[in-house]
Amino acid sequence: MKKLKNLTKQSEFYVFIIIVVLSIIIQARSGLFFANNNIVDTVRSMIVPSIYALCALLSFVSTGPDVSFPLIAALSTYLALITTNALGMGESMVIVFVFAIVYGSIMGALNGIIIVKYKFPSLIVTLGTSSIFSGILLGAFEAERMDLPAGLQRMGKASLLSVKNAETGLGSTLPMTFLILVALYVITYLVLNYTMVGRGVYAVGGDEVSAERAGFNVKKIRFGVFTANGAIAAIGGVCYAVMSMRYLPTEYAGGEMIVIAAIVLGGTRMAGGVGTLKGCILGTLLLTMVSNSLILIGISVYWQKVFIGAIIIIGTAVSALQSYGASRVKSKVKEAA
Amino acid sequence: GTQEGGSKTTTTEKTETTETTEDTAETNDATSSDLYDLAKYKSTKDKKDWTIAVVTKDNTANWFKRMEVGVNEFGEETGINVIQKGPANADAASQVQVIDDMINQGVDALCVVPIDPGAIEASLKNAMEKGIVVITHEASNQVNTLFDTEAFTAKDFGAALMDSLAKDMGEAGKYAMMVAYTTSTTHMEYANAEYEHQKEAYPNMELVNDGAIPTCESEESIDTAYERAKEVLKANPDIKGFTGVASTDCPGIAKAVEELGLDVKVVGVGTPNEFKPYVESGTISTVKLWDPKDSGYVMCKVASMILAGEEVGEGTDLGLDGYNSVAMVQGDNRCLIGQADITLTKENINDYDF
Amino acid sequence: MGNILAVKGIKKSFGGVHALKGVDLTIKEGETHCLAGENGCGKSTIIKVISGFYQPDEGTIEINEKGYPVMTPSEAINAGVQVIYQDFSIFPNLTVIENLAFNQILANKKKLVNKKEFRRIAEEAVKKINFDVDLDALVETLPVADKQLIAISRALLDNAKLIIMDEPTTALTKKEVKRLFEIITDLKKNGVTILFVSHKLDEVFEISDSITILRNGENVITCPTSEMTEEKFTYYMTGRHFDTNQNKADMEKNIGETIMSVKGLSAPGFENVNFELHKGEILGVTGQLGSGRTELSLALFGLLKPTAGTITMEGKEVKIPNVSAAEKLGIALVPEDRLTEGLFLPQSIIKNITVSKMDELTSKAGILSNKKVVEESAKWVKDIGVATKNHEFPVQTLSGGNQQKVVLGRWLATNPKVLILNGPTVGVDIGAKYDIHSLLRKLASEGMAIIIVSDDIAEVIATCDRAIVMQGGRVTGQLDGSELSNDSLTSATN
Amino acid sequence: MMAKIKKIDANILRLIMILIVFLIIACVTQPTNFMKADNFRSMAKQMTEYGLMALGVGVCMISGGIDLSCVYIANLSGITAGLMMQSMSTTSSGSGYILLSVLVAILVGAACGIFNGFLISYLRIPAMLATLGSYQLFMGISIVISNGSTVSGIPEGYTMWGTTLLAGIPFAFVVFLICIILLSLIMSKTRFGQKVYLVGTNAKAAKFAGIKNNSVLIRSYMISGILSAIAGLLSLARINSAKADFGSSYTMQTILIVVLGGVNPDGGFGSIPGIAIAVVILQLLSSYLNMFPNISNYYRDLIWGVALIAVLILNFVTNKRKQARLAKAS
Ligand SMILES: Nc1ncnc2c1ncn2[C@@H]1O[C@H](COP(=O)(O)OP(=O)(O)OP(=O)(O)O)[C@@H](O)[C@H]1O
Ligand SMILES: Nc1ncnc2c1ncn2[C@@H]1O[C@H](COP(=O)(O)OP(=O)(O)OP(=O)(O)O)[C@@H](O)[C@H]1O
Ligand SMILES: [Mg+2]
Ligand SMILES: [Mg+2]
Repeated sequence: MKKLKNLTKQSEFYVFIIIVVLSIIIQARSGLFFANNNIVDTVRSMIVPSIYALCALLSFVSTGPDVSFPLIAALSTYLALITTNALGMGESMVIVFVFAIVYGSIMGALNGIIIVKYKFPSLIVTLGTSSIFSGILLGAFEAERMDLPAGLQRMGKASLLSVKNAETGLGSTLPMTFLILVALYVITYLVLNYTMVGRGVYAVGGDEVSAERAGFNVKKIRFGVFTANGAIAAIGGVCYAVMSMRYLPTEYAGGEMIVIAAIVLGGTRMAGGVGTLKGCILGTLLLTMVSNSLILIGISVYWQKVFIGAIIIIGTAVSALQSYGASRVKSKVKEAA
Repeated sequence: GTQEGGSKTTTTEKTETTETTEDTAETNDATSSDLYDLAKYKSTKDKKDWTIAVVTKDNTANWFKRMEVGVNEFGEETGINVIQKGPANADAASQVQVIDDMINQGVDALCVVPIDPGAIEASLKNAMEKGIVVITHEASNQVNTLFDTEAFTAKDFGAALMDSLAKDMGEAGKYAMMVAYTTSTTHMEYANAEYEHQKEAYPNMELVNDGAIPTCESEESIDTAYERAKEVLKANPDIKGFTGVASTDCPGIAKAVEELGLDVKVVGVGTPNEFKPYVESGTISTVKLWDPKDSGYVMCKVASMILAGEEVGEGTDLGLDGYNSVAMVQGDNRCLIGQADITLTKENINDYDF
Repeated sequence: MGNILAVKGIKKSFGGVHALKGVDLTIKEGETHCLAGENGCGKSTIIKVISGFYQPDEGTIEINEKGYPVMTPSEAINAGVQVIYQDFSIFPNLTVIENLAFNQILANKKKLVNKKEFRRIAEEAVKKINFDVDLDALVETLPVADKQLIAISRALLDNAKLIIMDEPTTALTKKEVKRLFEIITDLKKNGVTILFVSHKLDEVFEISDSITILRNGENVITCPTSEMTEEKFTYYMTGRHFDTNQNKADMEKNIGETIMSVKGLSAPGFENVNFELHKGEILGVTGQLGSGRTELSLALFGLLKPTAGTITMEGKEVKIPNVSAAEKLGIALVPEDRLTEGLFLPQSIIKNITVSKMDELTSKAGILSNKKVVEESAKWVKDIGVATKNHEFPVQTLSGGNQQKVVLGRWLATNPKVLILNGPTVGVDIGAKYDIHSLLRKLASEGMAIIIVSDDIAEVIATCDRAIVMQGGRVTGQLDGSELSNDSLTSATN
Repeated sequence: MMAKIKKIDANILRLIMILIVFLIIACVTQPTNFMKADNFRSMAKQMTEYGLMALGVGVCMISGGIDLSCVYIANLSGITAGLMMQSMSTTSSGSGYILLSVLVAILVGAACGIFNGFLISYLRIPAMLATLGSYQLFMGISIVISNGSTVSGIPEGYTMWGTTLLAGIPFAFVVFLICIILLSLIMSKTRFGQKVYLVGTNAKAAKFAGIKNNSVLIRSYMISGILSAIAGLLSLARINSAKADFGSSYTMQTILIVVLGGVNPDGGFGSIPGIAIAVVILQLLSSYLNMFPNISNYYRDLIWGVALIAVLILNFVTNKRKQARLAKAS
C-alpha cells in the first residue's frame, strides 16, 4: 500500500502510464506496436538517444544543462577515426572506442574546468564549447562522410539478436551497440547508487553548500561529471557511426534538445538533484515511441512537428506542475503538543 | 571602388538605378525587363581578372566536394579566378548571407546551387542589377537567373526516376517516397514529378497513403531515413518500391529493406561510392544522378561565356560530354538542359569513383 | 584536561562586512560550552571557520593541540568535529537514511555504498534521540522540526569528540528540547565536548558549564556559567542595560480603533487564527520555526491563499489575492528571509527601495522619472539612516542591518496602514536593531498598526503591546502588555 | 555623473572597442571590398532579422529565461502575412490589405509570445523546455499552413520595402534602429523594464515586492514574439518569400549574441544597446570571413565560441575587481 502510494508520487510513474496508454492507442490503430520486430526496432532507435540521455541526466542532476554532447560525440568520433586510420589500427574496434573516449574526456574536461572554475551557467558554457567543437570539426578539419575502419564495420554488420514476425514475415535485428548501452547503464547505475561519488552527484545537485560541509568535494564531482559526460558522448558518437555504418559529421548536431526534453519528461528536475536512470529510459522511450509511430498511426508528415511539440509541452507541463505541487506540500498542521 | 567601376562599365546606368531604388516600382520593372539581355553582361576586364563565385548548399557534403573538383578544373583550364563558398549552416538564411557578401565583394559571376530558390530571388535580382552574371543549378523555377543549368529538368528527372522504379518493380504495386524535408524545394519537385508521371504512365502502380507526398522525411540523416523507411514498410508490408531523392535517403531505405528481409526495389539519387554496397547487394536497383563535377564546370563555363560576350542558347557546346549540345527550355527561366543523366546499376557502378 | 579546541585571533570579512574581528575561543575537553550573542554577532561564522567551511582571513585553529593551517570540512570531521548547522545543512532531494549516513561514511573515507551500513548508521542515529521518522522518506517532504532533528541526530556520531550545535532548538517543541538536553548530558558523560550556540537565556543556563559571549564579531567575555547572571548575560550580549518596560513607558500610548480583524483564518500551515489589530498598536506573533507564524504573515499579504475565515480591514471584509491587492489595502510585509525574499541583492539601493513605489514615480506617459526615483530613495536612505556612500551601489555591499533598513524603507515609502515584519532584526547588529526598534515604536505612536513576527523573546517584550503565541499552526496563547515577560513568553512558546 | 556613465557603459565600451579594433583590421586587410557603402547596406539588412530576434531573446534572458522559438515565430508570422497577401492581392486593390496582413502577422507573433509566457509563468515549465516545445509547435503549424513549401508571390507593393532606402539606409535597418531605441527606452525608462530586471534578478523577492511576475513574464515573451514577427515581416520583404524552416541556424546565434552583448545568462543584467553592438560585431565578422575564399565559413563557429567564453571570463574578472573596489569603498 505504501509502495503504491510512493509510486504515484514519482513522475516516472506518470510517464509510464502515458507510455502504456499511447502504446495501446498505437496498437489499436496500427495493430503493429506489440509485434516483436517493432519492439526490437524501438529498442534500436533508443540506443543512441539513451546514451546521450546519460550525459543530460548527469549534468542536470549535478549542475545544469549540457548541450555540448552531440558535438563532442561528432568531434571525438572523427578524431578517433582519423587517428586509428593514421596509425593503421583500424582492425580493432576497441582501439577506436578507447581513442574516442580519451578525446571525449578531454573535451568534457574543458567544459568542466570552465564551469567549475568560474561558476558560469553550464548552458552558456556548453553552448560556447559546442560552437568551438563545431568550428574545429567542420572548419579546421573539414570533416566529411567517411567509411569506418574494418573493426567498426564488422561490429556494425554483426547483430545481437534477430527476430522475425511470424505474421508479417518482417524481421528486425538488434545491433551490438545495444550491449554498450546496457553496459553504460549498468556502470552508471552502479556508480550513481553504490559509490560515494555517485551519491555525491545527487548531493551536490540537491544542496551544494550542504554537500561541501558534509565533506564531498563539490568541484571534483562537477568536473568529474563533465569529463565523464565527454567520454559517454564519445561512446554514443562511435555507436551512432557504427549503426549508420559510416561516419556522418553533420548528423550529430541538433540532437541535444530532444534528449533534454526526454529526460525532463522522465522526471529529472531542471533545478538539480533529482533524476533516475529509469526516468531517462522512460522519457527517451516516450519520445522515441512518439516520433517512430506517427507514420504507423497514419499522421501526415506535415503534422508531425505539431504533435512532437505538443507532446513535449504537455509532458513537461505535467511534470512541472506536479513538482511545483510537491514543493508546496507544507508540513501538515500538527496537533498542539 | 575602382574595381567595381572597372568591371561594370557596360552597366553603369543600371548601377545607378539601384542606388536610387526608392524611386518607384515602375522604374524597377522597366529595368528588370532588360536584366536578361546577355549583351549587358559582357565584361571589359581582362579574363585573368574575372572572379566567378560558386555558392553551394553545404560545402562539407561529398556532393559539393565533387563539384569543387569541377570548379577548380575549370579555373585551372582557363586561368579564371574561381572560388567555391558554402554557408556556415546548411540553411537558406545563411546562404543568402553568403550570396550577398559575394555580391558586395564585386565578383563578376555568381553560380548558385540554392537551398531554397525562393529565398534568394531578391539577392540574385540585386546581383543582376549590379551587372553580375547569375547562373543557377538545381533551380528550374528560379526567376532571377540568366541561365539555370541542369543535367535535365526536374520534371524529366522525376519521370526518369519513376521510369526506373516502374521498370524494376514490374510497373505494378505499391511504392513510397522519401524526401529530406517537406520544405526541401527541389526534392519536393522531384517527388511531385515522379507522382505525376506515375499517374500518367503506370496506372497499376500506387503511391501509399492515398498519394500523399511525401510518404516520409529523412531529415538529411541516414539513420532517420532508415527508421522512417522501416516504419513505412511495417505499416505497408506489401510495398514493392521505394524512392528517395536526397543522398541520405536510399542508404537508409536499403538498410531497412535488407534488415526486414523484404523484396522492395529502391531507386533514388546519390553518389556512387556511398551507394555501391547496396547496389552490389541488389537492394538499390537503380541510382539516378548527374555528376556534380560536371555541373560545377558547366555553371562556370556558362558564366565565363556570358562574361566574354559569347552566345549561349539552344545547341551551345559547353565542352563536356552530355553538355555538347544543350537544349534550352523557356519556363520560369531559361534553362540549359544537357543529357548528362547517369543511370547506375550493378553493371556500371564501378566505373564511377566519387 | 586539555583544550579540545583553541582558535585565536580569527578575522573574517565578507566583502565590506567584518563578521569576525579577531575572535578567540577556547573549549576544554568534556565541557559544554555555550556561545552566545545577538543575531548577527558572528556565531555562525566562527563555527563555519572551525568546521573548515570558511577560510579565515587571519588567525589559527588548533584541535586537540594540533594546528590546522588550512582546515577543510573533511579534516574537521576526521578530527571529530561535528556541526549541527543553523540552516540544518541537509539534502532535501535525498532520503533520511542518506542524510544521516553521509557524514560518517565520508569521514571514514569509504568509497562504496553499503546500503545495510547506511541503514544501520541511520537507525543508530535516530535511536539516540528516540526520533520517530520514516527513514526512506525524502527529506523535502518532512516538516521543519523533523529536519532539525535529522541535523541533530546526524551529528551524534560515535567518533564525534566535539559537537557544535548552532541554535539547535529553534524548531523544537519543549518535549523535544528536553530530550535534546538529556542527550547532551549523556554525551558529556561519555566525554564528548559540546559547543552550544544560543541566545535563549534559560537554555544557556540550564545546559552549559561555561559561556563565551560575542558582540559585533568580538569577544566580550568568557567565564564559567556559575559566575554569570541573567542580568549580566543580557548586558554583555547587547552592550546596554535593558529596561524593557522603560522603553515602552517612554513612548506615548496612542492605541486607536480596530484597523484589521482576523476571524477563523486558516491556510496551509495554520488553523483558525483570530485577532484584532488596532491603530497605533504593536502586536507580536511568536512561536517556533514551523509553528505557522510565517504562513500567517504570508496569508495577510496575499501570498498564501486562505482556506477559511475572514480578514476585515477598517470594517470592510476584504479578499487579498495577491501582493498588489495587499498594497492597495495599505498592508506591507518585511519578509523573513531578506536575502532571498526581501532584496534584489546585486541591484542598486535605489532600485531596491523604490520598487514598491514605481507606479507613483511614473509619469502619465509611462516614463519612470529618474530624478524622482533618486530623490525618493535618497529621502528614505536619510530618514531611516542607511549607512552607504553611494546609492548606486548594489545592496549586497551593505551590512545586514542596513540591508534590513532598505527593505523597511521600501515598505514605509508606501505609507502602509498595517506593517507586518517577520523577524525584523535577524542578523542585524545591535546599533541597527536599536534603530529599528525605535523606528517601529515611533511609527506606532504616529498611528501605524504593526505586527512583529519574531522568535526573539527579548524583541517581543521590548516592542510589543500584545502578543499571540502560536504552536503547531494554532494560537495557543494571548498575552497582554502587563503579562508580557520573559518567563511568561518562554513558557508559552515551548 | 562621469562616474555614472563609466559604470553603466563599461561593457558597452568594451564592445565598442572590439568593434573599432575589428574595423581597423578590416580596413587594413580588405580596404576595397569591405569598406564600401553597398557592403554596409547589405550587412545592415542581413543583421536586422536576427538582430531583432536577439533583442527579444535578450529581454527574455534578462527576465531570467530564454526564448528558443523566435526563429519559428518569425517564420510563422512571415508565412501568415505572405499567405494573406497572396490570397488577397488578386481580389484587393490599394495597400489596405498589405497593412492588414502586417497587422495580423504581428498579432500572430504577439500571440505566440503570450503562449510562451503562459507556459513559463502559469504552467511553470522551465523556459528552455517550454520554448523548445513551442518551437516545434510553431514550426509544425507553419509547415501545415504552407504545406512545407516556400510562400512566394508576394505583391510588389510589399516587397519594395525590402529594397527601399531612407537617406541611403535600408528601410529594414531603420526599423531595427527604431526597435533598438524603443526597446532601450522601455527597458531603461519604464516601470515595466525595471520590473523585468527585478524579476530576472530574484523572482521570489519580486513577488514579495508586489510585482506581478506572471504578467511581467508574459509581456516579456510577448515583446520577443512581436520583435520576431517584425523580423519575419522584414525577411518576407527582403527575400520575397517565407518558409517554415528559414533561418534555423539563427536560434543559437541569437543566444550567443545576447550573452556576448553582456546579458547575464542568469537574468537581471544586460542592456539593449549592448546586444545591438554584439549584433553588429557578429555581422561584420561573418561578412569579413566571406572575403577569404579559402577560409571555410565554419571557422566562424570557432571564433564565435572562443569569443563567447573569452568575454564571459573577461566580465567575470572585471566584475570581481569591481566588487572588491566597492567593498573597499563601503
Ligand atoms: N556569506 C556571507 N556574506 C556576507 N555577509 C555575511 C555572510 N555570512 C555572514 N555574514 C554577515 O556576518 C555577520 C555575522 O553573521 P553570523 O551568521 O555569523 O551571525 P550569527 O551570530 O550566527 O547570527 P544569528 O543569531 O542570526 O544566527 C552578519 O552581519 C552577517 O550579515
Ligand atoms: N529544510 C530547511 N533547511 C534550511 N532552512 C530551513 C529549512 N526549512 C526551513 N528553513 C528555514 O526556516 C525558515 C522558515 O521555514 P518554514 O516556513 O518552514 O517555517 P516558519 O515559517 O519559520 O515557521 P512558522 O510556520 O512558525 O512561521 C525558512 O525561510 C528557512 O530559512
Ligand atoms: Mg547564526
Ligand atoms: Mg519562520
